[in-house]
Amino acid sequence: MSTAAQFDIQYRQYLDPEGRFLPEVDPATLPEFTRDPAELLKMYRMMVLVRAFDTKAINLQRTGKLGTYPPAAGHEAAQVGAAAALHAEDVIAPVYREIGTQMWRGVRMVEILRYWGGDEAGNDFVNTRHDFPWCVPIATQTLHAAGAALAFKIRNQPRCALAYIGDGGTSEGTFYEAMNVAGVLKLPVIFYVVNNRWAISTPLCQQTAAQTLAQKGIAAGIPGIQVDGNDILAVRHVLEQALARARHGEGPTVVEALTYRLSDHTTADDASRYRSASEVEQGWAVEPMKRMRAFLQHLNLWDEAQEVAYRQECNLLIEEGVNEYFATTKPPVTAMFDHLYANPPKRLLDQRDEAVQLSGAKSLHG
Amino acid sequence: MSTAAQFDIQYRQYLDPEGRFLPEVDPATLPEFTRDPAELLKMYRMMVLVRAFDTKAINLQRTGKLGTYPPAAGHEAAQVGAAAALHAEDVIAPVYREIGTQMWRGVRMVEILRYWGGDEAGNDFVNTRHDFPWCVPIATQTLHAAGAALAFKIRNQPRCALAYIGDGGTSEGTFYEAMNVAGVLKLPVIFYVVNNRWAISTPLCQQTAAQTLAQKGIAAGIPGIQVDGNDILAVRHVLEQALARARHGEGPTVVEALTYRLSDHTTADDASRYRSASEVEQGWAVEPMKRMRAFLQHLNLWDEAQEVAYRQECNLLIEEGVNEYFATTKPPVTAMFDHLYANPPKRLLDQRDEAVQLSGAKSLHG
Amino acid sequence: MAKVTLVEAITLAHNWEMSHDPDVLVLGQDVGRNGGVFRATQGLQEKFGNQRVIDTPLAEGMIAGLCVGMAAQGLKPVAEIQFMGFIYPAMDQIVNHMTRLRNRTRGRLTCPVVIRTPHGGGIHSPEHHSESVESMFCHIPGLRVVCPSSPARAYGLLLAAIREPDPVLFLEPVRIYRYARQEVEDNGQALPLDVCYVLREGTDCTIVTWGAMTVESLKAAEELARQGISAEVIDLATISPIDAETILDSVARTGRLVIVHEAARNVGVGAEIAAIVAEHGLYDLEAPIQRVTGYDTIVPLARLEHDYAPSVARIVAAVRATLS
Amino acid sequence: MAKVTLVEAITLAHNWEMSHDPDVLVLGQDVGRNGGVFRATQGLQEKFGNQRVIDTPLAEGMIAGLCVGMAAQGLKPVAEIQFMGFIYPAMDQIVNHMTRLRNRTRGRLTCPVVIRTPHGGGIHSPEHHSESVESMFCHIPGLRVVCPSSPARAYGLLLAAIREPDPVLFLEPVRIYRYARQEVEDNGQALPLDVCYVLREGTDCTIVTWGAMTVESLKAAEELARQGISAEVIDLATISPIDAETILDSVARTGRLVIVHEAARNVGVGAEIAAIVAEHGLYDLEAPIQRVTGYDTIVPLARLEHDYAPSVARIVAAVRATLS
Ligand SMILES: Cc1ncc(C[n+]2csc(CCOP(=O)(O)OP(=O)(O)O)c2C)c(N)n1
Ligand SMILES: Cc1ncc(C[n+]2csc(CCOP(=O)(O)OP(=O)(O)O)c2C)c(N)n1
Ligand SMILES: [Mg+2]
Ligand SMILES: [Mg+2]
Repeated sequence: MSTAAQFDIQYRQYLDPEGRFLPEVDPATLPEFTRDPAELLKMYRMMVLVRAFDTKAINLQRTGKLGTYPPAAGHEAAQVGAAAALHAEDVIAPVYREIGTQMWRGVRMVEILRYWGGDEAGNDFVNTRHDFPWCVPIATQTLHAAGAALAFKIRNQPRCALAYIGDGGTSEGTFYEAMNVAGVLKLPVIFYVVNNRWAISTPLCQQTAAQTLAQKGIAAGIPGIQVDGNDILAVRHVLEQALARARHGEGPTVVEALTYRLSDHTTADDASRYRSASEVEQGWAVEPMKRMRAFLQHLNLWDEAQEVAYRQECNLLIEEGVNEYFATTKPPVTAMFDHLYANPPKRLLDQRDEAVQLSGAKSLHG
Repeated sequence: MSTAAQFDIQYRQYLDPEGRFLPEVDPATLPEFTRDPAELLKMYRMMVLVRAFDTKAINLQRTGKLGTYPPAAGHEAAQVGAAAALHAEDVIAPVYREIGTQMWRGVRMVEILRYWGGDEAGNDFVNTRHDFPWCVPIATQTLHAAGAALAFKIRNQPRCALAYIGDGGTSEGTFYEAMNVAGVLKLPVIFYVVNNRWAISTPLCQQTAAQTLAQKGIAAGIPGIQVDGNDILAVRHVLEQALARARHGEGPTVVEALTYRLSDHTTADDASRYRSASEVEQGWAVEPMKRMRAFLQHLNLWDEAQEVAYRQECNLLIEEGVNEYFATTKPPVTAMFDHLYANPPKRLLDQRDEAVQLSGAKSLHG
Repeated sequence: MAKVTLVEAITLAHNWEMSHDPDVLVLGQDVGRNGGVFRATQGLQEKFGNQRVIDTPLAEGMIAGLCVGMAAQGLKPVAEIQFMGFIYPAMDQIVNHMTRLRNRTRGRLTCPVVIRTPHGGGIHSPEHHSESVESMFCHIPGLRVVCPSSPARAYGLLLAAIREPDPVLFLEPVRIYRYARQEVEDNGQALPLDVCYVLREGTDCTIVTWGAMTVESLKAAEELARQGISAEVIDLATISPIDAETILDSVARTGRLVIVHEAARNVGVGAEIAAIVAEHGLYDLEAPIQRVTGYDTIVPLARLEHDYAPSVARIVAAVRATLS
Repeated sequence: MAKVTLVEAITLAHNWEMSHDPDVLVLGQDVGRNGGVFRATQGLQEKFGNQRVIDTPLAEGMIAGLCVGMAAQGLKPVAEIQFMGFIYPAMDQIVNHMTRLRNRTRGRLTCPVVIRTPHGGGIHSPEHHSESVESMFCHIPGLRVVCPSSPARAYGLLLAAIREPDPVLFLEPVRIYRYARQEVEDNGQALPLDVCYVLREGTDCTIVTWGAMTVESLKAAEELARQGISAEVIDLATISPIDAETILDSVARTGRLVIVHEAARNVGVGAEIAAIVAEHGLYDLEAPIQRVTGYDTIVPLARLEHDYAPSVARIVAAVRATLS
């Protein structure tokens, strides 16, 4: 009996839930951004905007003005921290819950609302032209990120791809295939596992017997690391390190961020059917906004008055976005035909004509 | 930074290529079967029969009497060792190369030849009614083994399932999905990775960045172990231990057997296109038959005369099997209709009539 | 006798069969505590325990593959795939194993599996939640594809599907999951598979349809009746294998055929029905066949989905066209 | 100008396009050093290096998903799936992403991908190596499905497929990979997609077919000619979208239609062709349409495979039946 291989998974956390450095952390050894007030405030302010927008989106759904919507509450540090670690020329392959990353990168509120309001045009991001659109079939996006990373590698571009995936998503074989090929080809891609402990009603313990999700990378021979996903400093730093490795040709990393889904899975879900109020309460006790705000207040970078003023600002921005959304009209019936092919077949054009005619004669519809 | 999890992969080997115990092995601590002449001889004799039959099958293909056939040479210890570890009431989910396990369990030569000769009837095993048939779509069989294991668990039967998979097969997401669900549900299933270092022309280093294939289990939170697949004692012992764990409700194990594919991938392949003669030579230097024979000879359980006599015996058995195969006639055209449904639809019966009519009027065929 | 919705009828059928056949079990994502995303398996885990109602990890191919393995051991798994747009990871197991195990082993091992999945759109769901790709599955030899159009048929056909010794893909039209209540006697009576159900008799034109489109088709038939046109409405019910006889008989009487389905037209199941009639009922046809279907586009998101699916007006127009 | 086989023409087309467009690259299992299981990519890795001819790990879904990601970045991947029976793990990526990325992003990201895979049987292959399930793919909006029937068309259509800004499933009929040599000028000239090719003109009956079945159909046409019957043979070539006009024109002249394909009949592409004619060419039909196809069974292993596929005799009989 000899040992053929050994592995371990490290866990990174800097701040405690009250926004103080953990005893074992020496702040001086942390990266520059943790001491840069502008960066710190930028991250926090985005978290606040995201939470406020998220709340608004839920309300829009409740009042019949938006379709099913997947709330992001609780994920702000995981999402904004990742965004802050990425370069503009990198690309992300999101799932459906990543508005925090998207908004930082330039996705507009009207785009988010249009998509969840039932219009594909929402995916035609004006500012982040290379980012992948929302992805509903679980785990499939991990391969798109790997493919984009392969393109970067082939073209010798110093860019990285980052794929989001949920704890539930890690059970799909696709995720593993993506990690495996990324490992073999040493692709500049990060598999960013946002472990919020639930996949709809399925708790982590029914999802996998693995103690951590970071260790899933071991199967592919790639490094994995776990981070407190409610600690935006740790999230950003861990991802910056992984991205630096990737950018320098050292290949992919699996980063697991531990967080909690504070809301229902989507507005169509009722999480109280399957999880206890006390568990949710515990989730609120460690949620990321409070922690970052406390951290900033300890540094005297933020106070209640600023908070109130900034929230006001957010509301105005959101109102603007919502109004823009309300002003978008129903797409024309031709929209479902016109983006399917560069060279549409004749038969499709015939069907398009038929649909146009019918939509002109709307009153006849049953 | 703290450590969230730690893992290691152990490697097991008892015999060196010359059939002597490795210095660090204390034979007294090995299981009973390693000291049981009857068992040892049974295993070796099956290995010899398998190699002889394999050679014959290749010849049959070369002379146009068999279809494409995937040779097993080099895998005898891995296959027969596994078979010897299993109980009769366990089930196996083979790939396409596992004749060593199958023959031990009672699959008849005529069945093997019928299948590779182009007749599904070969899968209607007379003796191993519960074993899964040959499986061509790579990795899919791992889920069948997991499903059977779930049935055993639900019904409280003390049975296990063993799924074969190749090194190439470990790249399909299905394999990982099977390990993952087996881990969560603690299923009595073994994932038996036969790492023969090639998947057609793809060497292991292009298949995965993982140092071992046993570590793939870590992704699913299940134990993995590596064994010298050319050492039948180690193979059998490692599998017996894994099966015992499974049978006692302790869940699945990944067992990786390190071996080498001595022949072409199939009779349709030409391995000299992609691997060097010297590598193949190295493979022959550590192949499993020689090692077991030397071991038996050191124990004075076997000698040249016995070898010669036994090979003679094998040839007779094989001739019998081949003759039985030659005696099977082409299946009737109805065979493709009659096993598709318990309750065949009318339209299929109409097509069946048509096919029968046409096959009666064969001379008209173009 | 209770008045139940289609989705409640599904639950009743599960409950009946699990109570009477210990080999039947349920598995899928969120089917246990949560009772399924549409509550089709509500209460079953509580009653039958988590060995018979299994919440699985998130992997459709895994669910299908486990079913194959369990069925080979004689269990009768009923699996839920949350939406038809998520069934593709299970294709390999369905095509290459579930439907082939009997044939491959000459009957030694069999696969009595039911895969249930929602079918079609019309309820403002997100992307990929409105698919109706039955035609892909109908092309698979060895598979039955069934789609009920009322609570009673949901109950009777699901029982039949579970009792069938071979795999069945059972499609549940989401748009009518809760559309109407109907008296359903919970007596374990199955309805026959492999036959059409004539929902309304008529003499001028045959409308063949299934699932949620039966509702639109019946409405169209009423509208047509007001216009003096008598349309026969046939619910295909078992989409594969097709009960060609009932359709051919009807067309022989009416001389006209309109096929209505939600799926895209190209190589949809409507094509097969048209082909059968063009082969075996050509001389009965007094007018070209018409297909009223989803367009050959991707099902649009909510804001355009009603422009995509067949409407009463399109069906009425098509029937009138066959008569002009 | 060299005389080449169909599979050699495939290699030539790859070589031409890779030489002229740096964005084109090849990936798949064993496509590099081994040159592919049928040698279709032979010599390409040697010439273009392993960044442009990539031997991937063994996972079809992964190959398809990588293609989506690369194509979104403007590369033009040409991927090989070793046999059509192994394409199912890639279905999810093909249906839910490859064919939808353009539509989903309103044209912001596109997917110029070619997936090549062998098609059909007839060469005594093992299980799952003889599939022809094109109909499943033809039902997918946004996908082109193309199948050449000669070396020249293989060369020209593959070039067209690679240059097409949208995904193409390119089916290569294994049975005629090396059936005949033909002069093919290696000049980079593509042939048009979305149109049929009339292989033989005739006046009594139209035969529509594609892939390896063109060979049987042409032989049948010759046999029929000996019997005094003039059959027109149309090679569909682009199986989706179908060039309906050419078929309808032909049927308008001949009044009779026989469709020949290797795949199972039920909801095969033959059904769509029949449906199109029953909708738009009904009054031209002088006899019922006939489909000569594989049976609705699983493709049998070698010993029965020739009883499964359409034969010259079956085609001749079907044409004669339309004339009687
Ligand atoms: C392939 C597939 N199967 C099922 C679903 C339905 N579904 C949507 S979200 C979800 C749970 C995902 O959980 P997780 O990956 O943990 O992400 P989270 O929602 O927690 O962010 C499921 C099952 C889907 N979208 N895709
Ligand atoms: C899904 C699938 N893809 C591709 C193939 C073609 N194929 C047959 S065997 C093989 C290589 C398998 O290698 P490995 O798993 O290492 O097993 P080995 O042949 O070495 O025993 C491939 C690619 C297949 N059978 N199934
Ligand atoms: Mg989750
Ligand atoms: Mg191998």
